[in-house]
Amino acid sequence: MTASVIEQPRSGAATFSYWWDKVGIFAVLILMCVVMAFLAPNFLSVDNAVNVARAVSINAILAAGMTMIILTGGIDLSVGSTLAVAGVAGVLLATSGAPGPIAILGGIAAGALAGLINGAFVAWLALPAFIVTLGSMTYLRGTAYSLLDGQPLVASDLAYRGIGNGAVAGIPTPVVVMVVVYVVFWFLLERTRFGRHVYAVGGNIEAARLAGINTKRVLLLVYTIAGAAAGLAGIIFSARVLSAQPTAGTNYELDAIAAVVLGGTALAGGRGRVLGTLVGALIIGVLSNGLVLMNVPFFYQLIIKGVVIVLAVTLDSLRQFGRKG
Amino acid sequence: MTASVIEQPRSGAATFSYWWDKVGIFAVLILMCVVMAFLAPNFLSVDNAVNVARAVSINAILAAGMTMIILTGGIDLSVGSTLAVAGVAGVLLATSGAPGPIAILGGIAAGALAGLINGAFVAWLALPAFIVTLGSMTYLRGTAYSLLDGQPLVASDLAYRGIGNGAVAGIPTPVVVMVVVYVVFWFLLERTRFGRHVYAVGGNIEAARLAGINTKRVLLLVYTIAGAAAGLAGIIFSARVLSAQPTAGTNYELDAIAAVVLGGTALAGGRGRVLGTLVGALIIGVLSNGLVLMNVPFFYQLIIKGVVIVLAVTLDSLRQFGRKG
Amino acid sequence: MSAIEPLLSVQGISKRFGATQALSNVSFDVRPGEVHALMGENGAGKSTLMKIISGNYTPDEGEIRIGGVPTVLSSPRDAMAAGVGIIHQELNTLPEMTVAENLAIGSEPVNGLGVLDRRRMVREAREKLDRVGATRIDPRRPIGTLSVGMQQMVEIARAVAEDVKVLVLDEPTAALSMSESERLFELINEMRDKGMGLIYISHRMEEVWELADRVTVFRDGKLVGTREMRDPDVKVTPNDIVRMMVGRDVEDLYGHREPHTGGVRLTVEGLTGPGGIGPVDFEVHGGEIVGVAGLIGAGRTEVARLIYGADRRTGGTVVLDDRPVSTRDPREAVAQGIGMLPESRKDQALFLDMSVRDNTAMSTLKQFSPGGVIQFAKMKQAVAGVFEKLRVKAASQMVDSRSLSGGNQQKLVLGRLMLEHPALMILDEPTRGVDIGAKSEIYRIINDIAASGTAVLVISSDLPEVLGISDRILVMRGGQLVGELDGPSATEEQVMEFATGVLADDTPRNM
Amino acid sequence: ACTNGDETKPNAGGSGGGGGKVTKVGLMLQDISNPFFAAMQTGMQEEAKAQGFEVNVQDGRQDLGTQNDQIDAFISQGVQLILLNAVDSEGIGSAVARAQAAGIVVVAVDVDATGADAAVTTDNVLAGKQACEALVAKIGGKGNILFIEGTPTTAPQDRVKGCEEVITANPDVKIVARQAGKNDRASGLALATDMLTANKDVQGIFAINDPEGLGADLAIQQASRTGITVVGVDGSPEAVKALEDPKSNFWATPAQDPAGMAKKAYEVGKGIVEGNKPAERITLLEPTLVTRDDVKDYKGW
Ligand SMILES: Nc1ncnc2c1ncn2[C@@H]1O[C@H](COP(=O)(O)OP(=O)(O)OP(=O)(O)O)[C@@H](O)[C@H]1O
Ligand SMILES: Nc1ncnc2c1ncn2[C@@H]1O[C@H](COP(=O)(O)OP(=O)(O)OP(=O)(O)O)[C@@H](O)[C@H]1O
Ligand SMILES: [Mg+2]
Ligand SMILES: [Mg+2]
Repeated sequence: MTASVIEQPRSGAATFSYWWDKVGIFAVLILMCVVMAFLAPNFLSVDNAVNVARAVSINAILAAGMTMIILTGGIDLSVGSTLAVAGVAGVLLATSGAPGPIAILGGIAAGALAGLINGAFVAWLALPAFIVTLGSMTYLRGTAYSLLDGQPLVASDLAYRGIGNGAVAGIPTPVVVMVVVYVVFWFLLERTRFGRHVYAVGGNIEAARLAGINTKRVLLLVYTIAGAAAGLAGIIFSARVLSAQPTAGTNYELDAIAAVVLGGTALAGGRGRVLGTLVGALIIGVLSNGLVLMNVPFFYQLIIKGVVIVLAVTLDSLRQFGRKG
Repeated sequence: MTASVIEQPRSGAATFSYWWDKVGIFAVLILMCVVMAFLAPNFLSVDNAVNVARAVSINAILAAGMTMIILTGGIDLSVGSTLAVAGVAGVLLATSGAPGPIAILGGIAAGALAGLINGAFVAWLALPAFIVTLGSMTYLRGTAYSLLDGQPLVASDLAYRGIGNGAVAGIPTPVVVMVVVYVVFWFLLERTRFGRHVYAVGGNIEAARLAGINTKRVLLLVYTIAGAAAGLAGIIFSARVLSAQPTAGTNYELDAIAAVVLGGTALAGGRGRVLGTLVGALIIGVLSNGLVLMNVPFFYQLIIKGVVIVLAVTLDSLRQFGRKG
Repeated sequence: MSAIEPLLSVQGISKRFGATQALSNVSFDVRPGEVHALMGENGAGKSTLMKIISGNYTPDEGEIRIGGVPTVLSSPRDAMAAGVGIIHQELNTLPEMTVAENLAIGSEPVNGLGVLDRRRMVREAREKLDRVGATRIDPRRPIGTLSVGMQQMVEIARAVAEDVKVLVLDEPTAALSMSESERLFELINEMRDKGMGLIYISHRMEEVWELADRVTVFRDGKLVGTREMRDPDVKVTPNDIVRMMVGRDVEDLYGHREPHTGGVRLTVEGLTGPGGIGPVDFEVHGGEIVGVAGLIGAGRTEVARLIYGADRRTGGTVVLDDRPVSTRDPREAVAQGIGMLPESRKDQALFLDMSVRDNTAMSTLKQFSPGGVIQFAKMKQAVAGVFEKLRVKAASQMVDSRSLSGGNQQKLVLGRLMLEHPALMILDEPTRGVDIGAKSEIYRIINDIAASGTAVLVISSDLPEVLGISDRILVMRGGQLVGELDGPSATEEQVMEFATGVLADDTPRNM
Repeated sequence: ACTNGDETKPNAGGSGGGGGKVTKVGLMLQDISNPFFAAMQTGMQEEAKAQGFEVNVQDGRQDLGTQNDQIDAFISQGVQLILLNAVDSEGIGSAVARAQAAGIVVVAVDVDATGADAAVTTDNVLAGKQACEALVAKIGGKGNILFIEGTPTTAPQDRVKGCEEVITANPDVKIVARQAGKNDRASGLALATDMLTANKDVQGIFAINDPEGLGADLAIQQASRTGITVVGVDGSPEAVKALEDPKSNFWATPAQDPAGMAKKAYEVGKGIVEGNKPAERITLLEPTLVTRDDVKDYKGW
């Protein structure tokens, strides 16, 4: 055959692996829900579903930004600290009289600024994201403390309390915000030029540069957007607890990264989907919720969570073997 | 043969950058010591030097194992939890009547086992080390708690208390142990075939495999050795605090990684030196010590530490620019 | 068939990758003291079979016999132990390690105490390098700082130094220029004379003609046939082989060109770069194809990268269509109408985990995304257009570029450039690893592009190619332009004289 | 536009209408790895066994977000009573309101919580006061002391406040350095080691809890320093051991009764569910100082 453009029909095997590729981790989520439905009292109730969604929302929003960063081949250990700084900024603004929307924007801007600084080091100095954000995780935490002089700041009538505790048509506002964030991120990553550039930078940064992509700008934008997402998460957090907490978000980066990886995004960059991350975040959320409902002592919860994380990526990797072999 | 390959002689610049490559971060350490000598009361005293060395020893031992893992292109987030499990194992053995050396070996073995399990997932299933050790960090922490039923176990007359609190010829035992560990790691990495294989696996695992290296065995060994090092650190920790603490080592992985990266080892693997890591650990130790001596409030300590980490790698990267240009 | 027991034979091998049947039921062998050439279009399954023989892949079906004994090879180590060595198609070096360490990897010399003997390592490296004629590569230098061609020489040195009975060479000369290739051929002949079995894969017909005792052709994962090359009774012609490979004749490989050179489009004056490149001065006219020849390390790639802005210029001017181009970054070069196909597709051009569609459109996404939002239908149509022209073989536009064969990957990158419609197109080794059918298509396309008025600069280590397609040939040596020849009338000898700086009548090339 | 409606409005009748029965209790602790809270857990589990109700214990791991989610899970689970040991007394307020809106009685334990129906707490300010009074008395009313504080949560901060009151009242006692640890032995040891190096003239150390204090005690021993008195807070079993150990520099600890506190909170909560509100919203339990001199009379947790 003298080969021309052959759109070979998608074979059965390809369709299956294509399908499994998309739903693999989703199947794990469903499985987990089924197990919990049997084992955990009241797991299957509307109230509890709402609880899970609300509990997941903050991690899911962090993880959306984290997905974008990991897609570029980076990582952001500072999201938890950024969340704290943004919450502090939001509460400080609100308590000093700013109207709700301004305080919200202020918090998001604080997060974006923190992300921008990370991005500058990663993009311009080509420093490893891991160490840059390890540093910023530390100094941002210090900043959150020092802004509050080490004390939580309570604001019972926070101007933007609704974003943490309100509801829209019965759905908690944080959940609504989370859905909006995912729609935006999905659109950015899957439907825009910027999204293609994100994947390209993560896939092969040298090739991206030679293809004429402004890789520095892409990285800068990605870290800034992720910072803004962490800022938004910080605003929601502060609204939920009606206060600025300097310790807010401690260790949240690990849950966010776990959600991203469970969702099938490769840590090496260039490969993954933001909707997978949402599923990953839900897996973690369902697991935490179910274990509490089942009254499992907390140290067994840790053991189970750790084992489930490893098993879930194992399952996921077997799927990829299937694709290769 | 008609002219084929042209060799460029090693230029003076190459020699300089070679030299800077070796001492660069060491210069940062010296600088920091000079600054501290001026600012921190009693910084320049034998007592304090001993304190710094003793305080650094645990992180340095963890970081030695971490260096080996990072050289293979991996990472180990579970070292802190491994430290806790090993300390618990050691104290439980000792309090149940085992002689000191047996308890010490038991703790190290517990660490090695934890590392072996990490290694198995990384080597055989080719899972990303980040997520495997994120999982094991969680389940090992749970294990440490559950072995103690959640409570610290105090053992004031611990059989092996000397390894934490003793001294050999005036030098604290933990420092002696640390030095021995570094000599062993240096020898393994620089002077043995195994060491070359570690670098090869981190440099290009596919090339290493095609060259006939048993990459799976190398990975398995590396994680086991690093686990054993974390186990040793756990034994020292438990001897220092004369108790088994389920929360021991929380977040220590970050300090260990920071030491490795400050020491010039590339997170991507294949490039770095274990002695650099020792310098990196000392930088962190001197900084922490100096800030406490100066009685800096802890949230400013966080800010300073974070900024110093970022600046130090920036300095280091400028050195590498020098090497390229 | 003959009394000679093959050193290695495979029977009924099949291998499937997801939806792709890479090999179906093929049998193949290599005898002692022969060079068995393996040919076929890109994606025919040659490398896959070699990876099976060298223990890198395990076959789905079939049997491998080594010295007549059925053998299971489950890792490269097994294959080495069984005496099978391989030079892979893609470089497999450890860039951070020195040349000596790379050469020793897997068999590092140790002293009696098990401690590494670095001095011996360097000494042995020196010997291995000298053996393949790479006398001036410093074994203590990190291999990542060497050019692709030199790294390939190191790989060859490593493979031939091993104690092997069967050596596979998967396109070893793709990154080499003539003199290195010549030395390699001498080595191959020596090994054949020693009774080794060699499997040689190449898309360069003249090399196969020079070396092969037998030629086997694959197509679409199936065996088409084997021809004896040294049989005086049966005269095999290159066209016979080509027909077996592509199912048709490829006449006039380089195509017909009406030289329709227009005015000057590119002027390079006093261009200098780091590492002793330049000053370089030359012009390229619209519609002209200028070939750049030279040995490896001559600085051809470097000049291209300086023009494109991939590296920083240290001096000189570049003028395109009377506008000075200030390219500090490839982004600006693309915007100003310069397109470049980089030397190493895997490292510098491809996004292996992205779809072939995204790969192809990556430099021109703006065309398909007014306001930043991608119009997929438009993009699909444009990509389908270039795929049609280039005859890209891909399961669909949505498969990862990783799944394409090397030649098809090369076409994909060329397709990316075509979508850019550049005023100046720089092609660095455009047909490296491309099969003969695809080569002729690429030449046709280059001709078409030039015919549309584009200025084309082609860097190539494949001398017949440079001679075949260029209107004018520039020759580089040691970072300088040392000669200029008229394309249609130039000879290999003339080019080599400039390239080596030696009057060369002692290097005859038989075709 | 997305902030209409407010989930946290308590329902009209307030929570715990009365006449209910307690079958399921949720106990939320800020950090079970601290023996103090672990003792609370044990006490509560014993009580549950004795009285025949179900108790679900959750660890907040020092994270307010986690505690928020745990309250929501308790709501789904349908507990009647939540015994809440909050990471932050005010930050938990909105979650408390959600629980109450679902008809659950919330009793704060050890740390008061905004909006809780009742609270059973130790007077942490008093505990800090007692500790430092003992310290100041021991060092003879003058000298230099070190502060080893804790995480920025209510209880440690109240103790610091109490101690500061005593120091202010004793102008001859000076705080020469203060650092914040992580409420555990290791950070007490590490911080005290460096603080002692910087300050050669030190007579006393105040630590916000026993683990930090005992870590500081180890630091003194390792530095071979003498004449330094250490006080902690809690009256934990390890502190008792130290008080009995002649080598130790540990001098005093205001003891609390964590198990007793949890049981008391359960009683109060049960009362509210059954319709008997306590007279005072806050039940304050006073700590009792235990020193080296009277440790033999202390029965411990
Ligand atoms: N790892 C892989 N995953 C999926 N498909 C693969 C893989 N390796 C090879 N293939 C497919 O198998 C077929 C044979 O590829 P192979 O590399 O053997 O071709 P080749 O004959 O060596 O081609 P070339 O001349 O371009 O090197 C191609 O269709 C290729 O796309
Ligand atoms: N003597 C040398 N030793 C090692 N590396 C060299 C030497 N000379 C040049 N190089 C490097 O190798 C590359 C070779 O230069 P360049 O790629 O421009 O040459 P080329 O003519 O295109 O040859 P090639 O066919 O190898 O690409 C450059 O990046 C240069 O830094
Ligand atoms: Mg091939
Ligand atoms: Mg080149």
